[in-house]
Amino acid sequence: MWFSVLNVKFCGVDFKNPVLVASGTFGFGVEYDGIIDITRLGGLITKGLTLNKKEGNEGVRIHEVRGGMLNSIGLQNPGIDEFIEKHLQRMKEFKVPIIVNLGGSSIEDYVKGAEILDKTEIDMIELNISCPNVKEGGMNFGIKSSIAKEVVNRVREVTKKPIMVKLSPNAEDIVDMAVKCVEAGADAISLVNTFKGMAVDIYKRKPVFNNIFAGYSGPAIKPIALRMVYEVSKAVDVPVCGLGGIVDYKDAIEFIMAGAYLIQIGTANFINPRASIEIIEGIEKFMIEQNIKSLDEIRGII
Amino acid sequence: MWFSVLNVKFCGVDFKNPVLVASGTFGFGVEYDGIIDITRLGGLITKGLTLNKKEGNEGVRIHEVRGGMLNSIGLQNPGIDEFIEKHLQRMKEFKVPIIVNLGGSSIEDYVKGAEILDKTEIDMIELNISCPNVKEGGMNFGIKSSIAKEVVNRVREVTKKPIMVKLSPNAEDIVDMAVKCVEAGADAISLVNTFKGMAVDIYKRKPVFNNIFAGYSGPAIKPIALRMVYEVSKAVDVPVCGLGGIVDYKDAIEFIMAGAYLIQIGTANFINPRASIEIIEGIEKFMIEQNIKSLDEIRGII
Amino acid sequence: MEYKEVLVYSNVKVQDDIYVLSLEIEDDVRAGQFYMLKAWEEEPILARPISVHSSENGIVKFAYQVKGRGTKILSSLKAEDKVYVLGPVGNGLYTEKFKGKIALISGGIGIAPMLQIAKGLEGEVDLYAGFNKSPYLIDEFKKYCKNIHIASERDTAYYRGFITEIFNPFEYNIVICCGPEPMMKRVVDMCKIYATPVYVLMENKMACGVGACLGCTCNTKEGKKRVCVDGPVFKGTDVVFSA
Amino acid sequence: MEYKEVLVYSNVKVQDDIYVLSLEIEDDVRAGQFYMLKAWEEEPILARPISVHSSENGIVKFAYQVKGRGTKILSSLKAEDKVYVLGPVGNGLYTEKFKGKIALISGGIGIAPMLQIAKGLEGEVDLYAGFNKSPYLIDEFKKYCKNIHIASERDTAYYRGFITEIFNPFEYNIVICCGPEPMMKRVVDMCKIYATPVYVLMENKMACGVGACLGCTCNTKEGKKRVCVDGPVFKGTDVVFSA
Ligand SMILES: Cc1cc2nc3c(=O)[nH]c(=O)nc-3n(C[C@H](O)[C@H](O)[C@H](O)COP(=O)(O)OP(=O)(O)OC[C@H]3O[C@@H](n4cnc5c(N)ncnc54)[C@H](O)[C@@H]3O)c2cc1C
Ligand SMILES: Cc1cc2nc3c(=O)[nH]c(=O)nc-3n(C[C@H](O)[C@H](O)[C@H](O)COP(=O)(O)OP(=O)(O)OC[C@H]3O[C@@H](n4cnc5c(N)ncnc54)[C@H](O)[C@@H]3O)c2cc1C
Ligand SMILES: Cc1cc2nc3c(=O)[nH]c(=O)nc-3n(C[C@H](O)[C@H](O)[C@H](O)COP(=O)(O)O)c2cc1C
Ligand SMILES: Cc1cc2nc3c(=O)[nH]c(=O)nc-3n(C[C@H](O)[C@H](O)[C@H](O)COP(=O)(O)O)c2cc1C
Ligand code: FES
Ligand code: FES
Repeated sequence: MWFSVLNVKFCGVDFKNPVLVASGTFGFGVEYDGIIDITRLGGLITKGLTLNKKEGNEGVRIHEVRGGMLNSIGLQNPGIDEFIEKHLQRMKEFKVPIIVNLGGSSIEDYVKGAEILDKTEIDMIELNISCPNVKEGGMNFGIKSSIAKEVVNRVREVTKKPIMVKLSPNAEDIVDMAVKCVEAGADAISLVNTFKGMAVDIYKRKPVFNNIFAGYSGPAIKPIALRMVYEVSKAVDVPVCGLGGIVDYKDAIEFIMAGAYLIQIGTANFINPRASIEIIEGIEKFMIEQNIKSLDEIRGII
Repeated sequence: MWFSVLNVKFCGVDFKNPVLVASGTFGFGVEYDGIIDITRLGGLITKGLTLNKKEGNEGVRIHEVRGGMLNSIGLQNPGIDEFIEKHLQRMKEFKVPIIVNLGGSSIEDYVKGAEILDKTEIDMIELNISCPNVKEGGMNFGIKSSIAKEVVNRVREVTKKPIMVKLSPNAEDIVDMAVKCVEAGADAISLVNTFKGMAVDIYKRKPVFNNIFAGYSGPAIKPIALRMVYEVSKAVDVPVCGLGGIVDYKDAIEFIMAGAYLIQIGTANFINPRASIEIIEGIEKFMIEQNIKSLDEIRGII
Repeated sequence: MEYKEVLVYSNVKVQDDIYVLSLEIEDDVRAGQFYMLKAWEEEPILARPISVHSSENGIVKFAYQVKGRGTKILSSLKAEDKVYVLGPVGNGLYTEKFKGKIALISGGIGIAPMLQIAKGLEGEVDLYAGFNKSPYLIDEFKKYCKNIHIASERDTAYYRGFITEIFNPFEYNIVICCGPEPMMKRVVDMCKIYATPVYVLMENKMACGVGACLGCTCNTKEGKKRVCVDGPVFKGTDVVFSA
Repeated sequence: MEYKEVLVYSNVKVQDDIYVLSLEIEDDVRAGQFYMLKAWEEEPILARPISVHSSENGIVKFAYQVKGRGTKILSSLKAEDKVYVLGPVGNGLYTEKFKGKIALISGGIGIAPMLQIAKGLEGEVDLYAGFNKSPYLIDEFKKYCKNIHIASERDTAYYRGFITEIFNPFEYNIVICCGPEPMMKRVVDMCKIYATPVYVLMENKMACGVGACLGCTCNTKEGKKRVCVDGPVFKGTDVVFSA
């Protein structure tokens, strides 16, 4: 029988398999403790953290649609200090790499946040550049590459932790965005974050969300996310972490064949809490059936 | 009882209701003759036409995914002359406004096509700027506003027919794109065309489509399409025609409340051949129930 | 809390759009807790939170109203069908701690969690149940409640109006309320006047049901709380109602 | 061609993953035509093209193999269930025009349309049916065929190998073939040698089923043709096979 291995070395960190859970869909891990065996996961990514505690948005926060959901959580989080104090140690107990998703509404926020995280035992920073930039009138840092580049540059200066920049699919030019982030010092790229979408309550004659727009995720976005992962993988020479609508192992293999070293499971955790575990098992089974010894054989094969 | 009216005046053309069928999903109308009563539709939009006949793409042309489908038809069409000779008269017999969807792989193609169409009895041209631009290495005309602007400008010079420019959701900046097209002389904007997506055949270890990428449509794209229609409606002062994932009357009302004067039914024709008729009936019923006398009362209400 | 596949024991229509679904679940359940139920594969994508109506002998019962896509599928379930369940979720009520005269106040399908609550209470329990049309699920309460008051906006056999019009918080040591938000707010306001302790069962759309997504929060005096795991039971005076 | 909702008369499993679905449809059907069937609301979004297996007394039968999401749902249908049908679609065969010795050659579930074809033919009909494992749907053909030849790659009760190995086009006036593309190509090539007229039933993924989407085209000597309305029956010598 063939022996297949799932492990991936990514930015110097050892992942025992390529399946991580996406920011904002898995809390700080502990929420799913007992429901699935978290120690089997490739890695954990925290809910998006900001320098200071945030209460998040008012009004409707989630709205289900065909094939996906819209969310407008508004980065509710306890702030980096409270995270380090109250949650990090518990997370480390799962004995898998811990990646902190870092957000901010100004460049200074990002820099100060990264400075603090640099001194902790986390394995990597995932820089979430889809946050509204208060100075630029609320437009995301992730839309224009020039602005994204500056954030990455500045964060790069203050930390030695590997930086994975998480791209927004709403970027004007996703490939250029990835290239610029790498130029600015990103060690890896992850994509995609949620798509800017909206929904209307036709009886109230109002947008469903107080902020009008919300982030669209779930199986419905997969074909577009996969295309972006493919394009970016071809364009940069740092490793890429792919996500967006992955719900089963077949989706995961598609992303890996499109070039992803790691993948993240987001909305699928809500659809099926065991999704991440079933995806790990499914990839393994697929590799054995197809006589694939290592992910290196199929990664980026197309 | 209240009396509700569905008619819409759009670029000087009278539509008895706002429900049109989208380009490429309804052939030249005659294909659906006998299956539904085409004379009840708001209007017909032809399959995308080019100056010269096109055979379209090889290999897989359609691929179904969760909530939608990918297509890579490649603009197969008989060319404008044959359309006028063989199909236009038959289309006119349905007694509804006829809009020709015009594509091209060079600016000259568009201009010559529009010149010919200008002399026919069609009601409007829908300029499809999502075609690959052979001179620019295959990148769509619809990505960069500067290039789109030039096409619209040049077509404007050769025709007095109302021009509705159909935007690609892959545009770098959809609002800027709309604004530039209006500056260049567009009488109306329609959006969205298909999203650039892809799929991988994990057993063959190859992309499903020969061209790697394909156009994503269907209910899955609705939240993003709706957001774009909303943004564009707020930004331009020409009327907007909205589409993208509309499958029922509720979707249609969402687009109208987001600002659309007309809407188009695309992939839903495949999901349910009666979709367009049921949407007309559903809008009417909704208006009566909600005491809405005219679409003017709810259009762009949010 | 556990995620598993269980079997339908029965699914009974009790009135128009009201059903009682019995599932083969062996869990230890507290009154006021709920499960995330999913009895479909692809659409809708999310599970639906439904309160425990009663739990006994390896059967957990759920009383639900058909509202949209998810509950419609639930209503079509038959014995032996499979359902994915995640639960029991939520803080629930430690009913054994409550003594004295207790009022349970429900609006519409808000009566669902009240049965398991009534069963666990030791004091003297009165039920106040308000309905739009005809009442439902009342019979079972006769075993556990001293008095049952029913109001209906349309069924003339009962008090015609809102249930809050025939309820006096002054008579009770504890009030527990579940129903539409405006009604819960009204009950909380009434209880404040007499300083009667009041608990409310909050509702919100949910994605994860485990406290991870932060989609289901409600406003409280101590900031945002997750209805799924910090609730669904809150002290009425802690909640900042939006309406 | 019409779009309508019809009722399931019966749905019978004939072997492993092979079923025969009978629907209450009163249409005039030509052999070789098919219907777009949809027995679900949301997912998958598209209908599935399935050939007419036979049509008689207001019942149209479909023989199908469970492959994926759509056919799996079809296999769960019960009498009285509703199915959306669009059809009959396609050119079909004017079987009444065919005379002489006729060979029907099928591979796997390609046997499905052959029954209605056999029923309409007046000449002497021989069936050559190839299967992966055990044969299915053969019995009904005994009424309409003179000789029945069966090949199987795995069932040793039959000729072991490909059906094309035991078929000789020289013996026939007309050949009609339905099966995987490589097999149809092989049959067409064999027929060319003896200039035996051959018809093939082509397959492709379909979205509209009415000729509007251009998703289902195949290559022919006269350019791209739509399998749904220009086919599914083509002259074998006109088709440009991709394999
Ligand atoms: C903790 C908790 C316990 C509940 N217990 C019960 C119960 O015991 N019995 C019962 O009948 N219902 C209960 N509900 C409400 C139930 O979850 C919703 O009615 C159900 O999710 C609607 O799903 P649907 O697919 O049928 O409707 P959808 O098609 O999703 O929506 C129909 C309507 O219901 C609204 N809705 C959707 N989800 C929710 C939600 N989670 N809460 C409130 N409104 C929603 C939608 O906005 C829409 O207006 C409970 C909800 C919560 C949060
Ligand atoms: C004109 C025509 C007549 C047909 N008649 C019959 C019949 O009588 N009996 C029968 O069993 N099948 C028939 N088929 C094939 C049948 O349509 C497919 O097997 C079916 O659509 C698969 O759907 P699914 O949802 O079960 O599988 P999916 O999950 O959609 O796919 C399963 C596999 O089948 C492939 N597939 C999907 N759709 C098609 C298609 N239209 N053609 C070929 N492969 C496809 C997919 O690529 C995939 O590999 C016919 C096809 C055509 C075009
Ligand atoms: C409820 C919710 C909360 C999210 N919060 C964050 C976040 O805090 N930071 C972030 O970078 N992405 C966040 N995301 C985006 C996901 O991490 C992921 O990029 C996106 O959902 C697409 O993947 P999916 O389709 O697999 O869910 C959130 C998504 C959801 C659904
Ligand atoms: C099979 C197919 C063919 C299409 N052909 C064209 C075309 O020729 N020209 C064009 O402008 N849009 C074309 N489109 C795009 C549709 O008109 C529409 O913009 C898109 O599908 C989004 O709408 P929907 O989600 O309602 O389908 C095509 C779409 C499909 C599915
Ligand atoms: S439903 Fe996710 S936090 Fe409550
Ligand atoms: S399926 Fe649409 S043209 Fe054949």
